[in-house]
Amino acid sequence: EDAAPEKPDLTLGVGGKPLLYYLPLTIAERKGFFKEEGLNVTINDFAGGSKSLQALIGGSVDVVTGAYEHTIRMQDKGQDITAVCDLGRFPGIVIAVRKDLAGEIKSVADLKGRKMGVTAPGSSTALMLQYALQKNGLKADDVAMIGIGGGASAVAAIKKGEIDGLSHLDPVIAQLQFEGDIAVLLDTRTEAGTRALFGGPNPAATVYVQRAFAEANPVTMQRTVNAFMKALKWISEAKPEDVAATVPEEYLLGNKDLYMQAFQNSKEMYSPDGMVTKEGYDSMMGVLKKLDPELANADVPYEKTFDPKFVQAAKI
Amino acid sequence: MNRAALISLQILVAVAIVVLWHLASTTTLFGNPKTVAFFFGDPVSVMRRVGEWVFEGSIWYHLWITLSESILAFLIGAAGGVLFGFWFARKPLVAAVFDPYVKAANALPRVVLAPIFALWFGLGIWSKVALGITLVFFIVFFNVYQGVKEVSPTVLSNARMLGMNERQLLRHVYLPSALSWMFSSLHTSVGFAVVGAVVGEYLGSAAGLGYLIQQAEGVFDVTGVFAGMFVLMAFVLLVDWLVGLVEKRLLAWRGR
Amino acid sequence: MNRAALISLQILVAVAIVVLWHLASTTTLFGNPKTVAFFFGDPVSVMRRVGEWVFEGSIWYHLWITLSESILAFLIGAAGGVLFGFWFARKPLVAAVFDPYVKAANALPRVVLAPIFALWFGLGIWSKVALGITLVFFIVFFNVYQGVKEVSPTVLSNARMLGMNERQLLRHVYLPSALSWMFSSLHTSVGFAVVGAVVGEYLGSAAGLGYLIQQAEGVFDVTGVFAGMFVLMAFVLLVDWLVGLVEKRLLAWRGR
Amino acid sequence: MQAETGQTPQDAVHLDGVAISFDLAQGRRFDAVAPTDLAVGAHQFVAIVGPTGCGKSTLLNATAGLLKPAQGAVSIFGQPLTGMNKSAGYLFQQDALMPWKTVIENVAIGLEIAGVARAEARREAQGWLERVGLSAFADRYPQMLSGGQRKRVGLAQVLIRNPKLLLMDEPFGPLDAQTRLIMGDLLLNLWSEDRKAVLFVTHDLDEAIALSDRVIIMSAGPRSRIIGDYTIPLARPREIGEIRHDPLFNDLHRTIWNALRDEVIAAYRQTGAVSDTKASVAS
Amino acid sequence: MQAETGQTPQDAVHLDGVAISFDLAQGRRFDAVAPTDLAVGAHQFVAIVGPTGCGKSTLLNATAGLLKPAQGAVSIFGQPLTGMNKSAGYLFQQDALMPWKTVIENVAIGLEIAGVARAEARREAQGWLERVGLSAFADRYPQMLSGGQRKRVGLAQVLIRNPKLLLMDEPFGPLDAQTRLIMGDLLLNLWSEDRKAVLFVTHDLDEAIALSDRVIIMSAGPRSRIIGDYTIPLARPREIGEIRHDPLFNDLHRTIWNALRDEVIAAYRQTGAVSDTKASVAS
Ligand SMILES: Nc1ncnc2c1ncn2[C@@H]1O[C@H](COP(=O)(O)OP(=O)(O)OP(=O)(O)O)[C@@H](O)[C@H]1O
Ligand SMILES: Nc1ncnc2c1ncn2[C@@H]1O[C@H](COP(=O)(O)OP(=O)(O)OP(=O)(O)O)[C@@H](O)[C@H]1O
Ligand SMILES: [Mg+2]
Ligand SMILES: [Mg+2]
Repeated sequence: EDAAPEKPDLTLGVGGKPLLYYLPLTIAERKGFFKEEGLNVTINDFAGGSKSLQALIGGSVDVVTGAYEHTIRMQDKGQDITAVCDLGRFPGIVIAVRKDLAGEIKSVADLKGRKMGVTAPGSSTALMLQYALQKNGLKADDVAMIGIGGGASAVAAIKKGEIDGLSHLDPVIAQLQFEGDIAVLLDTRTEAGTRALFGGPNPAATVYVQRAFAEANPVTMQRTVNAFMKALKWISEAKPEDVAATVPEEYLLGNKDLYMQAFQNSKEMYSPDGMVTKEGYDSMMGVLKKLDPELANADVPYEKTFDPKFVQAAKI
Repeated sequence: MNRAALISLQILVAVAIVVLWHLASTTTLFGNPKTVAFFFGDPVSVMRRVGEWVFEGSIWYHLWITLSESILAFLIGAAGGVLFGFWFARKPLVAAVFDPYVKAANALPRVVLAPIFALWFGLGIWSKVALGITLVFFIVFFNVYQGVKEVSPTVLSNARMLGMNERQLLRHVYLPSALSWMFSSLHTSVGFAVVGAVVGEYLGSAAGLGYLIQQAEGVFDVTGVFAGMFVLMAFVLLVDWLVGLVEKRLLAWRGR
Repeated sequence: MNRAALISLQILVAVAIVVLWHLASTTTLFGNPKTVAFFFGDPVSVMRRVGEWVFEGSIWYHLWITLSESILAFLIGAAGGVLFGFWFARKPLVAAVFDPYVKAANALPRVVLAPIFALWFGLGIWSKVALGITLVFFIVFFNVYQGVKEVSPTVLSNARMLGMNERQLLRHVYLPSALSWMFSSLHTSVGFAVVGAVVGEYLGSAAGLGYLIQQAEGVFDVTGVFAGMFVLMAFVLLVDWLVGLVEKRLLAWRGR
Repeated sequence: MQAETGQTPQDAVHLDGVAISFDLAQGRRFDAVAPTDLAVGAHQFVAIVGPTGCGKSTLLNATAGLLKPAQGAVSIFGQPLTGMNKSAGYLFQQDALMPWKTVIENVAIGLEIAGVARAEARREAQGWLERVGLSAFADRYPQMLSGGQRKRVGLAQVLIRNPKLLLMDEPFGPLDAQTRLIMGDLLLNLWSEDRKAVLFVTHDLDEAIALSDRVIIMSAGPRSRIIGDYTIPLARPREIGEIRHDPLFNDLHRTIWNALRDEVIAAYRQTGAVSDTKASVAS
Repeated sequence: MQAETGQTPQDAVHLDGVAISFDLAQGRRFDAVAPTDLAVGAHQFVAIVGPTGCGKSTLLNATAGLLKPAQGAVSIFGQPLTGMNKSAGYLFQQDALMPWKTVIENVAIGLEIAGVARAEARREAQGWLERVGLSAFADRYPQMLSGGQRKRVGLAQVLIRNPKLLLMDEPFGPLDAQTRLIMGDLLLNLWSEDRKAVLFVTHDLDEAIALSDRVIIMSAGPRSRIIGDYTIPLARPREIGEIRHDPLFNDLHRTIWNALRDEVIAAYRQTGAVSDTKASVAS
C-alpha cells in the first residue's frame, strides 16, 4: 500500500443526505468504502446545499458533496473551490404539473401565468425552471415561483392545490408520482430528458473541496475519490433490490417498491466515470450565463472548476 | 443626559460597528478578508443595496408582506398569550392539568412544524402568521401567567371587598397589575414575531423579506442577505417603538 | 385536588389526544386518513418507534448530544441574560445607548445566523449552543431588566439606608426581588433552549435529535419525526421540572 | 361587665367558636386565635383593642370572608358566611389602594362596579374626597400621597359604598390627633344616620371608648381569646372632643387600661423581654 | 420659645433653606416644603409633629439623602450631604422589610453588610428581637407578621446598626398604647447611653413631649414651614409612663396642642371641608 492519508479523520458536508441525488455518498458510507481507504468520515447533513458550501468556506468541513454549479459561482467570487469527482451527470430535476391540470398544461410552454413550486428561490430547481421557460419562449417572470421547501411541505403544497406544478427532486417527485398526484413534463433524471433541455450532459452532484486542501492532502484526497469511485461502480452494477437492501430502512419512504421504482428512474443519472466533461462544463456555463446577470460576464475556466487528476489516478 | 447627546452616543456605536465591519472585510486585521466578506459582505455594498431597494421601490412589497405577517402574529399571539395566561392563572385546576402540555408544546421545534402549517394554512401569509404565533404566544403566556400571580394580595383583597366580580377583578386589578409583565414580554416578542414570519417565509413562500434573504443566500449573495436583515431590524425597531408608546401611556401611573 | 386525581386528569388529557390522533389517522372522521397519516403518522407506530429507540439504545447518544447543547445554551444564555439584564438596569446610560441594538439583534432570524455560527464555532455542539443562546438570552434579558426595575422603592431605599453598596444591593435586593421575573423567563426559555439546539442540528449536524428529525423528514418518515419530537418533549418536561425545583427552593418565602 | 353573646338572627356578625390557625413552614401550625364567640348587633359600634399581634386583623379577615377559620362558623346577618362577605366594607390596616388608579378613581370604583354611571360616581367621589379633606388631590396617584392621605382615601373608598357592616382596621392610625378627631366625628355622624354595624380596631383607647357601644379586649397571642367585653353606656350623640371630660369616660378608661396592661406584660413575659420595662407600663 | 437655628459645625443635621418640590404630571409642580432652616444638635432628640400630609416624611427623606431638595443645602455633622446619608439610620413610615428574608435575617443584615461575621450578627439580632418582644418570630417571613410586629422588626433593624443619627417616621404608629410605652422606654434607655441625634416623627403629642428635647411643629402644606420650635425642659432621665403627671408637661402639651389645632383647621379650610367639623377640634 502507498502512503497513509495525511488526515484520516475527515468531515464531509452534504445538504440532504437521504436524497437519491447523493446516493453514492450513502453507498460509500454503508458499504464501508471509506473504511477500506483508511478514512474515518463524519457526515454532517445540512438543511440545504448552500449551507454545506458555507461550512466548507468557513473551514468546518473538509469535503462537500454538492452541486457542480457551486464551484463556478465560488470561482467567480474568488474562492478557489474545485470539484474532484463527478457523481451525477444529470440534474435529476423534474418539472411536473398537478394531475388535474394535465389536460390544460401539456408542455413547459403552457406554464405561462401559473404558480410553480421550487425548493427555494435561487436554488437549482428554480434555475432549471427558468431555463426551461426561456427555452420555450417564455420569460422568467411569466410564472410565479414559490419556495415550497424540500420535504413534506412540498407534498402538502401539491395536495392542497396551492401550486399548479413544481420543479423538484426525488423523493418528493417519487412520492407524488406514486400517489398519482402529478404528471411529468420534463424529466432530467434521464439522459434523454437532459439532452432535450440542455443539449448535453449537465453535471449535477459532485465532490468538491478547497483546492488548498486537495494540494495539502493529496493522499487523503485520492483515497476519498477512490471511495466515491467504488460507490459509483457499485451503483452501476447494482439491482434496485441491492440498493434498497443497502440504504437505511427509513430511506425507503415506508414503501420499498416505491423506492426501487424511484431508483430505477434515476439510475442513468449517476456518473459512470466520475469525470466532469468539457461539454458538461460548457452546458452549465451557458445556463448560468443566461440566467444569472451576475455571472453573465464571468470568466471561469474549465480547469479551475474541475481537477481530474484524482479521478484519473483512482484505483478501484 | 439629554436627547441629543444620547442619540450621538447611539450613532457612535453604530459607526464603530460599521468601521469594524469594514476593516474586517477589507483588511487582514481579523483574518482573511475574503472569508469575512463571503460571510458578512461589506458595509458599503450592503448600504448601497438597501438604498437601491428603497429607491427602486422593490422592497416595499416584500416589506409589506412581512409586516402584515409579523403584526398579525404579534397581535394574535399576544392576545392568545394574554387570554390563556389570565385563564390559567385564574383557574388553578386548568393550569395544573395542562401545565405539562403547554411546556411540551413550547419545546416543539418550529422549523419542523412548518410543513404542517403549510398543510393547514396554505403557503400564503397565514402559515407564517401561525409560525410567528407559536413563538409569541409562549413568551407572552408565561409572563402573563406569572404576572397575574404577582398581584399584591392586599390590593386584591381590597378589590374583592369592594364587590368586584371575576370579570371586574380582571379589568381593574389583574390586568393593570400584570401590565408591566405583559409589556416586558411584548418587547421580547416583537422580535420573535418577525423571526417567526421570516423563518416561515424562508421555509416556503413567494414573497417577503425572508424570501428575499433566502433567494440571496441561494446564490451566495451575502450582500443581499445582510441588506435584508438590515431592513428587518429597522422595521422591528419601529414596531418596538410603537409598543413603547402604548406602554408609556398605559403605565403612566408609575411615573418616570 | 390531590396529587393522584391531578395525575389521572393529566393522563386523561393525553389519552384524549392520542385517541383523537388515532381516529384521525385511521378513520375518515377528519378527512382522508392517508393524508393525515402522511403528515402526522399514527400514534401506535410513533410509540413503537420510541420504544425501539429506547430499547435498542440508539436514542441515547443523540439525546445526550441534544441534552448537552440545550443545557449549555440554557445555562450560558440565562447567565448572560441575567448579567446583562442587571447591568443594563443598573446603568441607565448603557441601557439607553444599547437599547436599539439589543432590540435589533433580537429580530435577527436565527436560521440565517446558523452558517455564521458554524464559521465561528465549527460544526460540533458549540454552534448549536450558540444558536440556543441567541434565543434564551433575549427572553431572560428582557425579563430581568424589567424585574430589576420593579423592585419596591421603599425596600430599596431601606436597603440603601442600611448601608448596602451596589454589589450588596444586587445580592440582597435586586436579585431576590427579580427572581420571580427570572424564573418566569426561565420556564419559557427551557423550551427555547431545546428549540435552538434542535434547529441548529436541523440546519447542519451529524448527531442529535434535530439530526434524527431532519433525516426522518427528508424521507417522509413522519413516524420518525414525531417520535423525535416526543422524546424532545419528554426531555423538556424533565428539565423544566428541575427548574421548578430550584424555583420552589429559592422562592420559598412566597409561601404556597 | 361581660356582655352576653347569645345568638339573635339579626346580629350583623356572629362568630361561633371561631378559631384561626396559620400553617408555618415544615408542617408547623400557629394557632393565632383560640375558639372565640362574638356577636355584633345590627346597629352596634364595637371597638376591638388588644396588644400588638394578638389577632385583631385576623379576626376581621375571618369576618370579611378572607380567611377560613380552622374551626367554628361565621354568620353575617343570620346567614352562614361562605366565600366573601358581600355586605361588609373593609378598611385594611395596610395600604390597599390600587396604584394604577388616581385617587378619585380609587374612590369612585366601588360605585362604578355596582353599576352607578361613571359621571355620577365621580361626582359622589369628589364629595367624599372633600369630606376627608383631599379634594385637591383627586388626580394624583396613591404613590404621590403621604401615609395619612392614603389612609383617608381608603376611608372614602369604603364609606362611599355605604355597606351595612363596616370593618375598620386602625383607620386613623397614621393621622395626627387633630385630624383623627375630625375623622372620628365624620364617622360618628355618618353612623348616626342609619346605625350600621361597625367593627373598629384601634390602639387608641380614648378613641375606642369615645366612639363605640362596646369595647372588646383580646388577650395576647398565640391562642388569643376575648378577655373583656365592656359596654360603654355614654349617651349619644357624642362629641368625641368633649366626651373625654365625662367622669364615666375616665372610669371606663381606667378599668380597660388596667386589663390591657396586664395582657401586654403577659405578652412580653413570653418573649422574655419584660423584666426591665414592666415598671413603666402605667399611665 | 422659638429656638435659634444658627449653624455650629457639630450639628448632626443642618438644613439651610431647604425647599422640596415634586413634579406632577403635565409639567405641574407641587411645592411640598417651603424653604426651611433646621439644626439638630449632635446629641439632640427632636420630635416633629404636624398635620397629616404636611411634609414630615419628605423632610426626613431629604435628610436621609433620598430626595434632592429643590433648593437649599443639607449638611450632616458639618459635611454637605451628597448622595446617601451614611451616618443615619432610617425607620420608614411604610413597610420596608425585605420580604425574602426571615425576621432575623432582616435584623442581622445591617451588621452583616458592615462586615460582622454571620454567626455574630445573628446572635446580636436575636438579642434585639428579644428586646422588641419578637424572639419567638425569628424564623418567620415578614408577610406572616401583624402590622405592629413588622414595625418592631424594622425598629430592631435600624437600632442594631447603632447609627449616629436616627430618623424615625412614626415608629410606634401601629402599636398599642402599652407596647408603645415599652418601646419608648427602650428607645430612651438606648439614647441615654450615647445620646445620638434623633429626628422623630409622631402624631402622639404626649409621646413627642415625653421623649424629646425639642418639638418642631410644621404648618399644613403645601409650602409647609416650621411654625413652632419648642424646647422641652423636662429633666432626664425620664419615665415616660410617669412624666405625664408633671404639671410642666401639661402646660407644654396645651400650648403645642393649640398651635397644632389651628394648623389643622387651616389645612381643612383649604379643601373646603372644615365648616361642620371645626367645633370638635378641641381637647
Ligand atoms: N400569614 C400568617 N402566617 C403566620 N402567622 C400569621 C400570619 N398572619 C398573622 N400571623 C400571626 O397571627 C397573629 C395575629 O396577627 P394579626 O395580624 O391578626 O395581629 P393584630 O392583632 O392585627 O396585630 P397588630 O395590632 O400588630 O396589627 C400574629 O402573631 C401574627 O404573627
Ligand atoms: N411623590 C410625590 N409626588 C407628589 N407629591 C408628593 C409625593 N410624595 C409626597 N407628596 C406630597 O407632599 C406632601 C408631604 O408629604 P409627606 O409624605 O411628607 O407628608 P407627611 O407629613 O409625612 O404626612 P403623614 O403624616 O400623612 O405621613 C403631601 O401633600 C403629599 O401629597
Ligand atoms: Mg393588625
Ligand atoms: Mg409621612
